[in-house]
Amino acid sequence: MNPAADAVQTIPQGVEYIRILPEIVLSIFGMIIMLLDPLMDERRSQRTLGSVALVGSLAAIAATLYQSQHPGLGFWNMVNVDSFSTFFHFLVTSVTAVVILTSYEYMEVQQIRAGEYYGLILLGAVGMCLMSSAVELVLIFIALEISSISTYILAGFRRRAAISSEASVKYFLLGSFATAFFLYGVALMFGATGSTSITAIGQVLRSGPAPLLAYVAIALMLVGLGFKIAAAPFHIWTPDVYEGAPAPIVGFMSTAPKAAVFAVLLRILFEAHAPGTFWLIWVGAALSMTIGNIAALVQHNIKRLLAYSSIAHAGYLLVAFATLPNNGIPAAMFYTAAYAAMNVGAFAVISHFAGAGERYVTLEDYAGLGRQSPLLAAMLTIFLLSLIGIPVTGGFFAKFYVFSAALQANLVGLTIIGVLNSAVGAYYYLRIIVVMYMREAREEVPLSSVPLGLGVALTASLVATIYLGVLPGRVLDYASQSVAALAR
Amino acid sequence: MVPVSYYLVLSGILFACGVTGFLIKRNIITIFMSIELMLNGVNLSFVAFAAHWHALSGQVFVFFVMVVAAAEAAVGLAIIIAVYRTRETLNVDRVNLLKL
Amino acid sequence: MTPNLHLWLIPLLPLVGAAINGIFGRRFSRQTTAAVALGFCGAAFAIVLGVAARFSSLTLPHSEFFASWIRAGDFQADFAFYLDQLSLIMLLVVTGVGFLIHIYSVGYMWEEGGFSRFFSYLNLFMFFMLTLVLANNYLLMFIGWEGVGLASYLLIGFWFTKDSAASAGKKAFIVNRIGDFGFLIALFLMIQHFRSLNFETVFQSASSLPSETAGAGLLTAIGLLLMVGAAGKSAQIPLYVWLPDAMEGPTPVSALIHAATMVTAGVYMVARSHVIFDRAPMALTVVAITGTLTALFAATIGIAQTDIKKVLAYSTISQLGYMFMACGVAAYSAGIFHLMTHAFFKGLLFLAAGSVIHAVGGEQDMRRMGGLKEHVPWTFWTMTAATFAIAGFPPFAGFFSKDEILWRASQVNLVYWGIGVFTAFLTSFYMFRLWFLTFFGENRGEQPAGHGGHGHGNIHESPKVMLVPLVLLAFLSVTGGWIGSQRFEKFLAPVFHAHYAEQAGSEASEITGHAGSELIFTVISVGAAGLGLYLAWLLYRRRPQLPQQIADVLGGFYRAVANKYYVDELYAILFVKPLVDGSARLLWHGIDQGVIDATLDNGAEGARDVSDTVRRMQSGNLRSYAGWVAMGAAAVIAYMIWMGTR
Amino acid sequence: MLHLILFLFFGAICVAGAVNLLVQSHPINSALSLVAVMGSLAVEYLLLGAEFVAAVQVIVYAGAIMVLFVFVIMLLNAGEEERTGGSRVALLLGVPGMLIGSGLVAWVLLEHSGTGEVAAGALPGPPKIIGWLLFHDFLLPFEVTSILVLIAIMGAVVLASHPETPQQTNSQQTRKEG
Amino acid sequence: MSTLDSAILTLVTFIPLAGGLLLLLFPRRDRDIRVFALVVSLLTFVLSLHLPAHFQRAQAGFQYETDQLWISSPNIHYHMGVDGIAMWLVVLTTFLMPLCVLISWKSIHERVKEFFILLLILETALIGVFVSLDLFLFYFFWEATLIPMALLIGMYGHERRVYAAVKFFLYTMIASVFMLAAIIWLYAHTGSFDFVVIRDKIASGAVPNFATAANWLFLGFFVAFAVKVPLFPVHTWLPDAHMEAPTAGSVLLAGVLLKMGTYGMLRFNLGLFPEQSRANASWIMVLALIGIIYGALVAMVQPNMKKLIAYSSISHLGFVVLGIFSFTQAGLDGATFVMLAHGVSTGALFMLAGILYERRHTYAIADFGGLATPMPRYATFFLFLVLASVGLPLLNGFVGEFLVLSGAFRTRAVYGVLGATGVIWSACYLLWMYQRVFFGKVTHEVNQSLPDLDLRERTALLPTAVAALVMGVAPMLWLDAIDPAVQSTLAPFAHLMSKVVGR
Repeated sequence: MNPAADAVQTIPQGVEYIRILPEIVLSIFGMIIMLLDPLMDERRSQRTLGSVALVGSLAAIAATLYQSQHPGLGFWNMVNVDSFSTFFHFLVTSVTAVVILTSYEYMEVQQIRAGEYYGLILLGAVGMCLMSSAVELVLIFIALEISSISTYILAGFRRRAAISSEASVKYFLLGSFATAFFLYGVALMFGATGSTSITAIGQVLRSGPAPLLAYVAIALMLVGLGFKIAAAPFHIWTPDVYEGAPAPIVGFMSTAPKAAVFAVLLRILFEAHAPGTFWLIWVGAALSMTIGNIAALVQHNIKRLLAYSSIAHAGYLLVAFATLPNNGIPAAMFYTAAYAAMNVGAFAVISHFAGAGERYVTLEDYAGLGRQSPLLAAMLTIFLLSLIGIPVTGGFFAKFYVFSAALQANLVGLTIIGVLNSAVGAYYYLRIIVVMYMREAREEVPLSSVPLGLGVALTASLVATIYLGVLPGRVLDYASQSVAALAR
Repeated sequence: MVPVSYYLVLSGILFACGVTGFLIKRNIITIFMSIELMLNGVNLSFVAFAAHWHALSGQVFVFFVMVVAAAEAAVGLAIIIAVYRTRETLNVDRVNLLKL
Repeated sequence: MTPNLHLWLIPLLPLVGAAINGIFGRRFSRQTTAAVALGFCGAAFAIVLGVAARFSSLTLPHSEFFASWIRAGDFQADFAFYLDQLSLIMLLVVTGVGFLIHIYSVGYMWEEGGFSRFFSYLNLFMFFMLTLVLANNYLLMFIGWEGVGLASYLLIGFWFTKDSAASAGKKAFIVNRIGDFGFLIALFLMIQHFRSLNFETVFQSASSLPSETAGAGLLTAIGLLLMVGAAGKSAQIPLYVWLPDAMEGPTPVSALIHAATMVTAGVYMVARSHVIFDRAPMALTVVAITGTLTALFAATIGIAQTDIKKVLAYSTISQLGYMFMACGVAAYSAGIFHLMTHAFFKGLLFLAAGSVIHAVGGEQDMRRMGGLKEHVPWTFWTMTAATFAIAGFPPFAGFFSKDEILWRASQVNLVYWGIGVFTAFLTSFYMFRLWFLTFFGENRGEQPAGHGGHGHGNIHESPKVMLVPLVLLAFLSVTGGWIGSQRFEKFLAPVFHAHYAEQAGSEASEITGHAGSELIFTVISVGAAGLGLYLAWLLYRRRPQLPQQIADVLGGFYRAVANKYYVDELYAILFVKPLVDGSARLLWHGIDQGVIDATLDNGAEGARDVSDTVRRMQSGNLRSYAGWVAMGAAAVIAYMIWMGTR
Repeated sequence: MLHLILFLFFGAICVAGAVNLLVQSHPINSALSLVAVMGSLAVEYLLLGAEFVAAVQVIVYAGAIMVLFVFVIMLLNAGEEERTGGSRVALLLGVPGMLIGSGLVAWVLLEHSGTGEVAAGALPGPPKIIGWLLFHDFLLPFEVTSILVLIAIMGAVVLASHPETPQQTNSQQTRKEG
Repeated sequence: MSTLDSAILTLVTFIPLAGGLLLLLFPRRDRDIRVFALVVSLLTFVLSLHLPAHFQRAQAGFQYETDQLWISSPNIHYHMGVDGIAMWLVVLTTFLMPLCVLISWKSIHERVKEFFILLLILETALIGVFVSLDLFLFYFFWEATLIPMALLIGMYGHERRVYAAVKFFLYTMIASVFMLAAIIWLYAHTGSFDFVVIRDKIASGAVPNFATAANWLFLGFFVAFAVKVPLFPVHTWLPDAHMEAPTAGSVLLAGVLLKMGTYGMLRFNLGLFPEQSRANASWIMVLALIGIIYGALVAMVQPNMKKLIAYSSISHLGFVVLGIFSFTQAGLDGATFVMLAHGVSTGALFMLAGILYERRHTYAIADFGGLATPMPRYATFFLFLVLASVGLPLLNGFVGEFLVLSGAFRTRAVYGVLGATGVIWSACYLLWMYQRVFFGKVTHEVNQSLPDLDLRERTALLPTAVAALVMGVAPMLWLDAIDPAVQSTLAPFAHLMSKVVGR
C-alpha cells in the first residue's frame, strides 16, 4: 500500500473492482433474479430462477478463485483481499451454491413460490463475503446487516407456518438488538481510537496501553458478534430460530453467516489486537460447549437438536480463539470450513426428509430411515459422525486442530472440557443414528426419490466432509498463510 | 463549552432506555421502537466523537446507520405484519410457540 | 547311546483309538468298535510289555524328547517322556488292568447305547493316564492329570440323561479342579525357584536345598500344594466327596478310573515328588495324617452303605488313605506296592460287583440281593478272592502290601499304626458284610420282571468276555503280593533312594533288623481282619436282625454315618450356597446392576435432568431472551472494564 | 453556557421522550414520544455542528421511518398493550443487567472517555464535504448500502404480501385431517 | 523385501472394505451377497496367511512395514507394520470373519446387504487397529470399529438392542476420548504421531513437560483400553452388548474387539509409558483379579447362556490384563496367547449359542435341558469348546492361562494364587451351564425335535475346534513369533526392574 498513490487517487482502479468481484457477481445475479421474477410465469419461475442463482453462485466461486490472484487493499482501505478473505469467500460462495441446490426441491415441496428467495440468498451472500474481506468497522457493520437482514427474511419464508414467522420476528428483534450493541461498540471504538479501520485500531491498541473506552467497545462488539455466532450466553435465540426457519435456510445461516462472523471476530481479536479477551473467550467457549451439548441431549426436534449442536460447535470454535494465533487462526478457519461442509449436508438431508410443511422433523420420524432409504441415511450418518468428530471426517480434524492448538497453548482445562463435551455430544448425534437404523418406523413417512440437485448438493457436502477428513493438509496450509496477515 | 462526555452519557442513557424498552415492553412494534431508540443513541455517540476527534467520518457513519435503520424498519415492520397475520397478536409474550 | 523306545506310541495308540471311535464310531458296528478299542489299548499294553522286557538293558532313568511344547522366555516345557522303575510299574498296572477292563467292558456295555462313545472315552482316558505316568516334567504330567479328570467327567456322566450322573461328573471335575489349583500353584513355585518343571532339574535343585526340619519353607509349601492336588485326584479329605458320587458311571469305569488307576495318580505324584517331600517333613506329616484320617473316616462310612458300589467307593477312599499313609511315612515303595495290589483286587471287586449288578438287572442295593452264590459262581469265587485280598488275609495280595504299610507306619508313629489296624478291622468287616449280604442267605430282591435293558428275566452269570478278566484279576489278587515287599522295594530303590536320599543305607538296615517285631504287628493286623470277618458273619449271617437293632441303639451316630457324616450337605451350606447366592445377589444384582449400572443410569438420568433444566432457559419468551442477552452483556462489559482498569 | 443550557434542555426532552416511550401503553403514544426524541436529538446534532446530519435526522428518521411506524400501527390496528407477565427473566436478569451495564458504561464515559470539552458547532459538517467523503472514502459502504436497501425492499415485498394460494389448499388439508 | 511384503498389510486391511463397497453395487439378491461376502473374507484370510508364512520369527521389530506421509500437517503417516503380537491378532480377525459370514448365512434375512457391508467394514477397521503404527491411524481405526459394531448390534440385535448399542457406543466413545486427548498431547509435544518416534523420544527424555503429564497420559490411554477390555468396574456394557448382538457381532466382539483393549495396553501403555505402567501395575492387577473372579462368579449365576459367556469373557480378559501387567516374559507371552485362544474358543461358543438361538429363539438356559440327546454333534462341539475355554491342557485355553499365571505369580505370588482360582471358577460355571443345557432328560417338548448341526454350521465350527486343538498341542507355532515381540516390549523394563525391585 502506497500512501502517496492513495492520496492522489480519486476513483478506484480496475484491480480494486476485482477485489470485490465475487460481491459484484453475486449482486448482479441477485438483481437479475429480481428483474426476472415478475416477468416469468409463476409456476416455472422457480426452476429458472434457481438455476440463475446457481450459476451466480458458481460464477462467484470462479470470481473468488480469480480474485485470489489479486491480493491487496481496495477502495481506500475498505477491503483487503488476502488468503484469509479468499478462504471465507470461497467458503461462503460454496455454501451458497450447495444451499441453492438443496432449495430446488424444498421450495417445490413446500409450495413456496417466490423468486426473491434466491435473490435474497445471493444478496445475503454479498454481505457475508464482504464481512470477511472488510477491514473497516462501518463496512463490516453494513455487511453484517446485509447478511442479517436477508437471513431474517429468509427465516420467515415459510409464511404459512406460524413458527416460521415467529422465528423470523424473534430473530429479527434479537438480531437487531444485538447489532445495536455491536454498533455501539463500533462507536465507542471510534471514540477510543479515532478510527474505524481495523489496521489503524490495531496500531493504536498495539502501541501502548489501550484506553478503557476501547475495552468497553470491545466488550460491546463481542456481545454483538457473540450473538451472531450463537456463543453462550448469547446463544439463546438459536434453537427457536432454527426450529422455525426453513430447513435449507437453517443450513445456510448456521454456516455461511457464522463463518463470516467468525472471520470478523478473528480480525477484531487478532488483527485489531483486542486486549484482555482471553478469559472471556475461555468462559464463553466452555459455556457454549457445555450448554449446547447438555441441552441437546433431550431434544426431539432434529432441527432444534442441531441448533444446540451448533451452539456447542461455536464453543469448540471459540477454543481456537483463546489460543495463540499461530495455531489458533488456521484451526478456527479449518473448523468453520469443516463445520460448514457437514452441517450443510445434514440440513440438506433434513430438508429433503421434512416433506410438505416440514411435517417430519422430529426424531421419531426418522425411525426406519435406514431401511427406507439406506443411501440417504448413510449420508446423514456420515455427516453426524463428522459432527461427533470421528476420524476421517472433517469434524475430526476440526476438533483435532483446535484442541491441539489449545494444548500447545497449555490450555489443558479448556481442552478437557472440550474433549468431555465432545464425548457427551456423541450421545445425541448417536440418537439420530440409532433411530434411523435401529427403530422401526411407526408411520410410513412419504419419501420421494432424491432429485438431481439435492443429490449434487449432498455429494458435494459429502466429498467436502470426507476430503477435509482424509486430506486436511492443503486446506490447513492455506489457512496458515493467513496467520501472517492477521497476527503481526 | 460542554464536555463531550455529557453527550456521550446522554447517548448512553438513550441506549439504556432502548434496552429497557426491549425488556419491558410487550408490543412488538414498541419493542422495535426501542431498538430504534438504541440506534439513535449510538448515532449521538458517533456525532459526539466526531466532534472530539474532529473527524467528519463520524458524521458520515450516521448516514449509514440511518440507512440501515430504515432498511431494518422496512423489513422489521413487514415481519411484524407477517406475524400479525399468523398469530393475530402483537404481544411478544404470546409469540412463544417455539421454546425449550 | 540309549535305544529309542518310541515311548510316544504308548499313550498315542489309545488316543488314535479314541479318535477313530469318536469320529467314525457312529457308523461302526459294535464288533468293529470293540476291535478298535481293544486293538489300540492292547497294542499299548504290548509295547509296555516290550519295554519291560528290554528294561534291564536300559540306563535309567530313560528320557525321550519328542517336541518342545511351550517356550516362553526362560521357561520351557516339552513333550518328553521319562521312564524309570516307578513309571514302568505304573505303566504295567495301567495298561494291564486297563486292558482287562476294556475286555470286560465289551461284555458289560454290549447292550448299552453309546457303545462307541464309551470306548472312545475309555481310550481317551488311557491316553491321558499314560501321559501322566510317562511325563518327564510336571507340566506334561499336569496334562495327563487334567486329562484323566476330563475322561472321568465324561465317563461318570456317560448316562447323561440321568441328572444324578451328570451332576456327579460335574462334581468330580470341579473338585478335581480345586485340587489342580493347588497343583498349579506348586508348579508356579517350582517355576519361580527352579526355573523349570523338568523332573530331573527340579529334583536336582530340590536336593541341593537343605531339609526343612526347622521350619516350613519353600519345599514344604510345594509339598503341601502338591498334596492338595493329590488329595483332589486321589479323593482324600477334604476333597474326597466326588468319588462316591462318581459311582454313577458305568461299573467298568469305576473299576478302571475310580479304583485301579486314576485315583492312584495322587499317590504316584507324591511318590514321584519324593525328593521334595523328603526334605519337607512337615508336608510329609500332613500327608500321613491326611491319609490316616481318610482311611479311618471312609471306612466308617463304608460300614453303613447299602449300595454295593458305594461301599466299594468308600473302601477305595480308605485304601487310598493307606497309600498316603505310606507315603507320609516315607515308605513310598510300600505305597506303590499297595497301589499295585489294590489295582488288582479293587479292580476285581468293582468288576465283580458289576457282574453282580449285571446279573440282577441293574440293582445296586445290597439289601435287595442275597443268595447269589449259586447263580453267579464265577463272580462269587473271584469276588471272594478279592474280598480276602482287601481284608488282608494272607496269602492274598492285599496282605503283603497292607502289612508292609502298617509296619512302616508303626516305625514312625504308633498312632498311625493303631488307626491303620482299626481301619483294617473295619475294612474286613464291611467287605465281608458286602460279601455276606450279596452272596449268602435268601434272595431279597423282587423277582425281576423283564427289566428292559437286560431283558434276560432271570439272575444269570455274565458272559465269558466279562468273566475272563475277572479270573485273571482274581489270579493277580491272590498272587500279586507274592513278589514280596522287599523285592519290590529293592526294584524301586533306584527311584526312591539312589542319588537323592541320603539316609537310604540306614533305612535298609532297619528293615532287616526288626524282623521279629514285624511278625507281632502282622499277627495283630491279621487278627483285626479276622475279627472283622467274624463280626460280619455274626451280624449278617447269623443274626441278620441285629444290625438294625444296633443302628437303632446308635441312633444319631448311625444316621450320621449312613449319611456320610453330612459332609456333602455341609459343603453345600458352607461353600456352594453362599457362592451361588452371593454371586447372584451380591455381585450380579448388587454390584453389577445395583451399583455400576445404577450409577451409570443415574448419571444418564442426571444428565437428562440437567439438560432439562438447561433448556428451561429457552422459555420461548423473547423478552427473557433479551434479559439473558442483557445480563450477559453486563457481565462482559463488567469483565472488560475490570480488565481495562487493572 | 447557553450551549450547556440548550444541551440540558433538549437532552431532558430526549430522556423524557425516551422514558415516555417506555411508560406509554399505547404504541401510538410511544411512537410520538420517539418522534420527540428524534426531534430533540436533531437539535443536539446541531449543537455539535452536524447540521446536515440534523437535517437528515428530521427528514429520514422522524419523517420517513416514524411515519412507517405509525402507518403499521394503524394498519394493524394495534391497541393498548396487554399487561402480560410472560417473563420473569427479563425483570430479574435483564433489568439489573441493564442497570449494571449502563452504570458501568456511564462511569467509563464520564471518567475515562478521554474526551475534553466541545464548543457549540465545533465540527461543522457541510453537505459538500460529507458528500465528498461519501463518494470517495466511503464509496464502497455507500454502494453496498444499496444492496441493503434492495434486500429490504425485496423482503418487505415478500413478507408483507399475502401468502400465495396454496395456503388455502394446505389449510383445507389440515382442516380435513383435523 | 518383495513388493508383496510391503503391500500385504494394506491389502489385508482394505480388501474387506473394497469388498464392502463392491457389495453396495450388488442387486439385492441375498444369496449372491452372502457368497460374495464369504469369498471376500476367505480371500482376506488366505492373504493374511502370508504374514505368518513369511514372518522373520527371530526378529523382534516391526515387519511388513509401510511408511508414507499422509498428511503433512499434522504430521500423519500411513505407517503400518506388525510384530509377532499384532500379526496373530490380524490372522485371528481374518480367521473369524469367514466363520462369521457362514454363521450369519441364515440368521440374517433382513437387510442382508447392509449386514455384510457392515461386517466387512468392521473387518477392515479391526485389522487396521492391529497394524497401525501411527497413533492417528490407530485412533481412526479404533473409532471406526465402533460404528459398524454399534450398528450391527442396533440393527440386527434382539429386544433391547438399542439400549445395548447406545451403551456400547457411549461407554467406549467416552473412554476413547481420553485417549484422544493423550494422543493430541503427545502430538503437541513431539510433533509426531508415529509410535516408534514417540516411543524413542519418550525413552530418550526428549519430550518437554513429559514428567508431569506422563501419568495422566498413561491413564488416558488406559481408560480407553480398560473399557474396551473390559476391566472391572467398567465392564457392564459387555453383557448387554453380547446379549443383544447378532451372533456374528458377538463373535467379533468377544473374539477381536475386546482384544483391541488388551492389545492397546500391551502396545501403547507398556510401549510408551514403561515407568508409569510399572507404577500403576499393582492396582491394575488388582482390577484384573477382581475381573477374573468377579466375572466368573457372576457368570456362574447367569440364567442366560449368552450372558454367561459374556461374563466369562470378562473373566478371561482379566487373565490377559493380569499377564500384561506382570511384566514378565511368560506373563506377556501368555497374555497374547490368551487373547488368541479366547478369540477362537469364545467366538466359537458364541457361534454355538447363536445356532441354538436360530432354532429356539431364546438363550435362556432354563428353556433347554437334555439337548445332548437330539443334538449329539452339537453337544460334542459345544463340549469341546467348553473344555477349551475351561483351560484343559492340550487345548488352547490352557497354555495362555498357565503362562499368565506363572508370570503373575512370579511378580507377586498372591496375584498368581488368586488368579489361579479362576481355573476352578471357569470349570464351575461352564460345566454347570453345560449340564443344564445338555444333560438330563429333554425337559421341553420342542427341544425333542431340534435338528442337529447341518453342513454349513459344521463347516463354521470345525475350524475353531481344530484351531483350539492345534493351539493347545503346538503353541510354539504361535509363541515363537510372539516371544521376540514380547521381549522387545519388555526391554525397557529390564533396567526398570533392576531399579525398582533390585533383583
